[in-house]
Amino acid sequence: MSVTYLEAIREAQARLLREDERVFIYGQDIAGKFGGAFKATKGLAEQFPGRVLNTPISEDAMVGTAIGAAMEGMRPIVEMQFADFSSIALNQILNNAGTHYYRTSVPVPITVRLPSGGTKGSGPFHSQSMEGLYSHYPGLVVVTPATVEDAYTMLIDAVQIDDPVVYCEHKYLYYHLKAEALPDDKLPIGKARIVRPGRDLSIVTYSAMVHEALGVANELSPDGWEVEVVDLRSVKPLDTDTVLASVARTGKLLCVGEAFPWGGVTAEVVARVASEGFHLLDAAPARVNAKDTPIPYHPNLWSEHRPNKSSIAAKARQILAE
Amino acid sequence: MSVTYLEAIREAQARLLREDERVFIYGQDIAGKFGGAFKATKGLAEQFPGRVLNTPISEDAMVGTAIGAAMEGMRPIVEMQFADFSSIALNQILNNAGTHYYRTSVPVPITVRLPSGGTKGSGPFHSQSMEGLYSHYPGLVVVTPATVEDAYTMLIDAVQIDDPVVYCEHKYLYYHLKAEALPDDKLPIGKARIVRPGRDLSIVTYSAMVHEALGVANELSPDGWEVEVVDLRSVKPLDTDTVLASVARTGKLLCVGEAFPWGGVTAEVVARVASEGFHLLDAAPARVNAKDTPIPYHPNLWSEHRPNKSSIAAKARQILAE
Amino acid sequence: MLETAERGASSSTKAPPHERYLEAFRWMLTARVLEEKLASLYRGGMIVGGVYLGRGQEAISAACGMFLDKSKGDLFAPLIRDQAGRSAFGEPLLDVVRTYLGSAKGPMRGRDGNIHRGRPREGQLAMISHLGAMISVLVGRLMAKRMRGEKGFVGLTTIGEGGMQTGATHEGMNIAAVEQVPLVVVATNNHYAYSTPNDREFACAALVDRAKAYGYEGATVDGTDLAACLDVIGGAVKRARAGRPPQLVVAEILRLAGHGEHDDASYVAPEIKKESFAQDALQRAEKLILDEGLLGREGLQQMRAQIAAEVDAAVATAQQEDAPHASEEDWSALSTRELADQFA
Amino acid sequence: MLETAERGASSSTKAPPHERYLEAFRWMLTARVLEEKLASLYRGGMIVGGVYLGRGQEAISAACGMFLDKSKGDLFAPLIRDQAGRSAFGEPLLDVVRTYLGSAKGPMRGRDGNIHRGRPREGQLAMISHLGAMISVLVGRLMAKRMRGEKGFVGLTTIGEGGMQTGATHEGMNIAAVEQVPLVVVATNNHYAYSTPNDREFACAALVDRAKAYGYEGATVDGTDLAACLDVIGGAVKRARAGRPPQLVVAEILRLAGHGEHDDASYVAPEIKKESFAQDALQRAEKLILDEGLLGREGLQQMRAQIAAEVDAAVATAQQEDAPHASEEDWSALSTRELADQFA
Ligand SMILES: Cc1ncc(C[n+]2csc(CCOP(=O)(O)OP(=O)(O)O)c2C)c(N)n1
Ligand SMILES: Cc1ncc(C[n+]2csc(CCOP(=O)(O)OP(=O)(O)O)c2C)c(N)n1
Ligand SMILES: [Mg+2]
Ligand SMILES: [Mg+2]
Repeated sequence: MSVTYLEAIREAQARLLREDERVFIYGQDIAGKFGGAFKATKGLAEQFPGRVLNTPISEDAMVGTAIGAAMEGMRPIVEMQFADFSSIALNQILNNAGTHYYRTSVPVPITVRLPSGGTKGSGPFHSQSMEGLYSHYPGLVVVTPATVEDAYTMLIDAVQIDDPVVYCEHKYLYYHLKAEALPDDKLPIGKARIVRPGRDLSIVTYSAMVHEALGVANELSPDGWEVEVVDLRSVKPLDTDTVLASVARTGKLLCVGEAFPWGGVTAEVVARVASEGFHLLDAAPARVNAKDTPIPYHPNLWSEHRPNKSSIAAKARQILAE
Repeated sequence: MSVTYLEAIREAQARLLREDERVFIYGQDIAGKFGGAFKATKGLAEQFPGRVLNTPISEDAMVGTAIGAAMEGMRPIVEMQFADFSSIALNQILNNAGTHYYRTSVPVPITVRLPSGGTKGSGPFHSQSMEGLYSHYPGLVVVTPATVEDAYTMLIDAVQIDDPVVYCEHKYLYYHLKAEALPDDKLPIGKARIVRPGRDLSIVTYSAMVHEALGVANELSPDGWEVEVVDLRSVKPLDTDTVLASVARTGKLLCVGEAFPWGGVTAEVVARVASEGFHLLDAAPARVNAKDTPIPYHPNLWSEHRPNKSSIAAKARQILAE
Repeated sequence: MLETAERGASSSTKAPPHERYLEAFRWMLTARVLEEKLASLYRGGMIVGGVYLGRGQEAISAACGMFLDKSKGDLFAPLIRDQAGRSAFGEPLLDVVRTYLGSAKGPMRGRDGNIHRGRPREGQLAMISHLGAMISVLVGRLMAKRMRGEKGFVGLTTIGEGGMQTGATHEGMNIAAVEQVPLVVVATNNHYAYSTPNDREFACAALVDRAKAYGYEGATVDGTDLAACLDVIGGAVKRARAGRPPQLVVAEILRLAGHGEHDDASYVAPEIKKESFAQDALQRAEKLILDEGLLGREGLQQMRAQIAAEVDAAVATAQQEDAPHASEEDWSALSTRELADQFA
Repeated sequence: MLETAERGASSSTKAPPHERYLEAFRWMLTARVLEEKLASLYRGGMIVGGVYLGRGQEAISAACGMFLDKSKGDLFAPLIRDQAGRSAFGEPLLDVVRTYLGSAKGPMRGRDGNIHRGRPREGQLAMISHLGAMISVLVGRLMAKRMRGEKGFVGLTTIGEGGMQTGATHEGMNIAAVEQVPLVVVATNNHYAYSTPNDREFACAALVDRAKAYGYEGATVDGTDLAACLDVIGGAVKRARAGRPPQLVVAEILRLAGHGEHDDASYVAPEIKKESFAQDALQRAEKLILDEGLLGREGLQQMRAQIAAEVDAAVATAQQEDAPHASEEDWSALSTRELADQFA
């Protein structure tokens, strides 16, 4: 048996629906036999009648409704059809969900699932990585699973957390990533993971870019470079301790993210390491991000717009040469 | 004669309306005798009939309308009543205005004015600094004038630029800041300014925090510290050269911003200096931001939530002591 | 009066039980006296932040709160001109003045101000500023109650004619109809959104036509007429509770104060002040009380004095109380403290 | 037929001039033949990205494009099912296939795909995906034209019944009424938004009731009836051009394809396929052409062959052309190159 990243998301939701009667799922085209644009809820509406509900094309109201239900003790999961459409719900997410506990002491345990990141031919409005927007504002937990196991356990954790969680699932990993089985144990949200130990350079990254980074580490290995790869897993909170411990080992930092280059996760990581781990660094820390244009539709352009093995490897070699 | 920051904004708009028939202003409560929640358009509707127009409470449509008018060759200025309400227009700003030139080669010269930043008693929804959200996405110029002179010249420049500009004006500066007269010459958008030269520490900041930083520089001066203060002026594009040149002189960097602490301008500045100016740094670079909660309403809380002279000075002394 | 969005249908004045007039009047007067106090504290520089009054809107607002019953699980999502309704729904005076005066004991503990106050656990939602955003939140609470098997509850929210033009209002009103939750939306056209008159807000002949457009039952009411407000809003609450579709009531009045106390409202057209919808609902209600013989002038005086004393007592208490101290904050926006990010 | 939002009023079939039938039919057939080609290229793996067809929607869409006149300054903001209208408005076949086949010479130069293509300078807007977002953009263009003193122009945009529920649509439709621009909104209720049937989209009895709610003139039309579409949509364009309020036309059909070509639409209820609105507009139009004697079977065959040849020629051309190359990009999202931020 093997499980894809997408199946892990479906299984996590099935388990949540089975074990926790407070859970329901709310989103566009997720119900019926159809089961969602990406099939992340396939079969669930039939299995759990009345608990997987189609909504109008109303992202603001979808999240608002979930917020209200959460105040009443429910544990709604909102599926955005694409992360990019969450721009319509951003006000509810930042200003309503994100502020409610601080203002009133009443927490808002919603989980908003964002099918994120680029895939071939998806273009500017079906490819975005929005974790940087949501992490900037207070009151939200923002997670970015990179593995089948994390996709599963972190979604279960997300729903169990009493606060709003933005769960960024990467569409490219849906089918590309397989595991033997669903995991029994887990690392909690808030902890980063060393996915590959090394001593020469720390590549700190998250989501689909973890796999590009691993590819680069393998590519550099025959040349004698031992690259450590750190998967942040959650970008807010950011596990600075694990990152610093890695940089303490390697002395060198490359931070890689698929999002746009101004600000975002890579800026936050580099700024923290520079501030809190300045004396650990033997070379200038560096970043690889996407380019500062909308995400192009044509694969020839897209494959250069996003960070890729060759751009990451080039930057890695440059740091290693210092 | 003296001119406030707010008057400079009004005068810039008056001049634009007078000299450029493509300009019109669109926003809530900006017309009639009323002239806007902050009076930034006072008198303009009467002086320029049909060119200062009240809108429904529809931020998405306000910006959408401006985008359309800009495509037709107009130069609309959109006034948000508070920056915080631009969350409703964020989709139009990021996904429509920000992508249009790249997608179609047709530029969208709109200017969106965001009355930004905290003032006493304004609370979580009338105090936000949103430059970090808008800078993260491609396709926008984001400016943050800190002086009366810049408020004037940068607004004129913003409207003349062929691309969308998010103009973040700070509400605290509206009345607090005065200049002798409107300026004759200017620094272009995209260039930072050394507002106070120094040799021991560079405080890089923008908007209202420039004045807090100047206060700290003065406070530290009797102790023999010469603090250089850099006003970024525009946060996108970010004038990395001027920042690096400053750090080259002082060897030390403190970056201060009023926005939330995860990501944003200060992360981008520190990450760039760490990457591109690593060997210029004699000490760990540091940041002072607001706290990671919604902006509290009560002044006792708000004054501690935002960076203030004492928190900036404490951090500055810490770096200087290294 | 119930209507299916026929334009211009006028509101019924069929009298509801007399004893509710007096109760309603009391909430109206409470709001007026309290808000006059707040306005004077504001002028005296005692209040941090803005003060937004419901002057003229008290009949509508009282009716909004009066037919809701916490013991039935009812919910109320008020906005900035709903003091009468808040009080009728059970908000203690102390909650109000503590918030305005910045006492750490207020329901928002100084973290949010004045008009945003609420007690979500007790059924009163805490609004955010972005107009229309609370509608879908209320819908979600109503859905959740139904999912849990609760019955007989209703939710009511208010909106201005300006706020009706936001995308959030549209999505929220529509989703309520799709979910068929027991919701009442009471929209008040007070002819201005801040300084903006109706002609720059919308161009439909009657806002109540939105009812039909969403699949609501719609009704209009003269917001200066207490008896009509009780009748129409009470009727809408009753229908929602009975399982009818969501209800939209559109009330008409003139805003009898500035947008906030910082605003002299000099932009209000003089002619509009002569319209019948520009009457003061409180004065009309006072006349009703006297005409119906429910109280005499002396009784009214006593009621006012009693309310004023309660307000003064609340103010006196709140003024003694400590403001929040930053040193006591742990600055976490998350209830799960261990997930709060750490900044150096 | 013009109506003021009376529910259930049926569309007129008053015949417009006969020569327009043939013209309209040609655009419908062009769209169908072109889209069949695109679908087959998609199945052959020749197209990057999605393919969304307007199958069944051709009569409505052709009518949307046909009454617009670029020489009058008219504007068209189409969505994903508007191939017929795009062609009628003047979009060259090469623009279409170049975009789908990823030629660098397409109007979007590989930067955006397929259905998002447009030529804003020539009056055809380039949609973003977020439904409803283009309405206010069109309003802005119309306002700007009026400000500059232009006259006699009109703007038309389309929306699905699903897209009508977004906040952007609400704000855009309302602001158009406030600004009284010459706008026509043609809404097609094809009974599904992707897989979601009407009952989870809205709960009003008739979407045309939204017309009255915004102050538009409203009309309904049977979207499978070409003559009616020409009459009703043509009438709406005429009224908007003549300075009447914004116009809302609500057409009814069944989507006769998947949401996109990746979708087998197996969720479509079998019963609905028997409804009269589920007829194929193209077949009905063909019958009309034959019945009216505008063309014989042979003429139809010739027309189809000619269109197919044009489509094939365009495909052949586009297939020869280079794809965009990253090395030729200067990666700037700003037209003002010197303001582009520099990243290390
Ligand atoms: C989305 C949004 N934009 C702008 C504002 C600023 N604002 C606060 S109240 C107000 C006017 C509201 O008018 P209306 O809805 O008619 O209510 P009224 O004040 O007349 O009771 C405005 C524009 C806001 N609160 N929310
Ligand atoms: C704001 C937004 N949310 C979600 C989507 C994803 N999406 C694309 S088309 C579609 C269905 C549209 O249905 P409808 O408006 O009825 O048009 P139709 O496809 O039936 O022509 C959805 C949900 C989107 N484009 N925009
Ligand atoms: Mg109003
Ligand atoms: Mg549809």
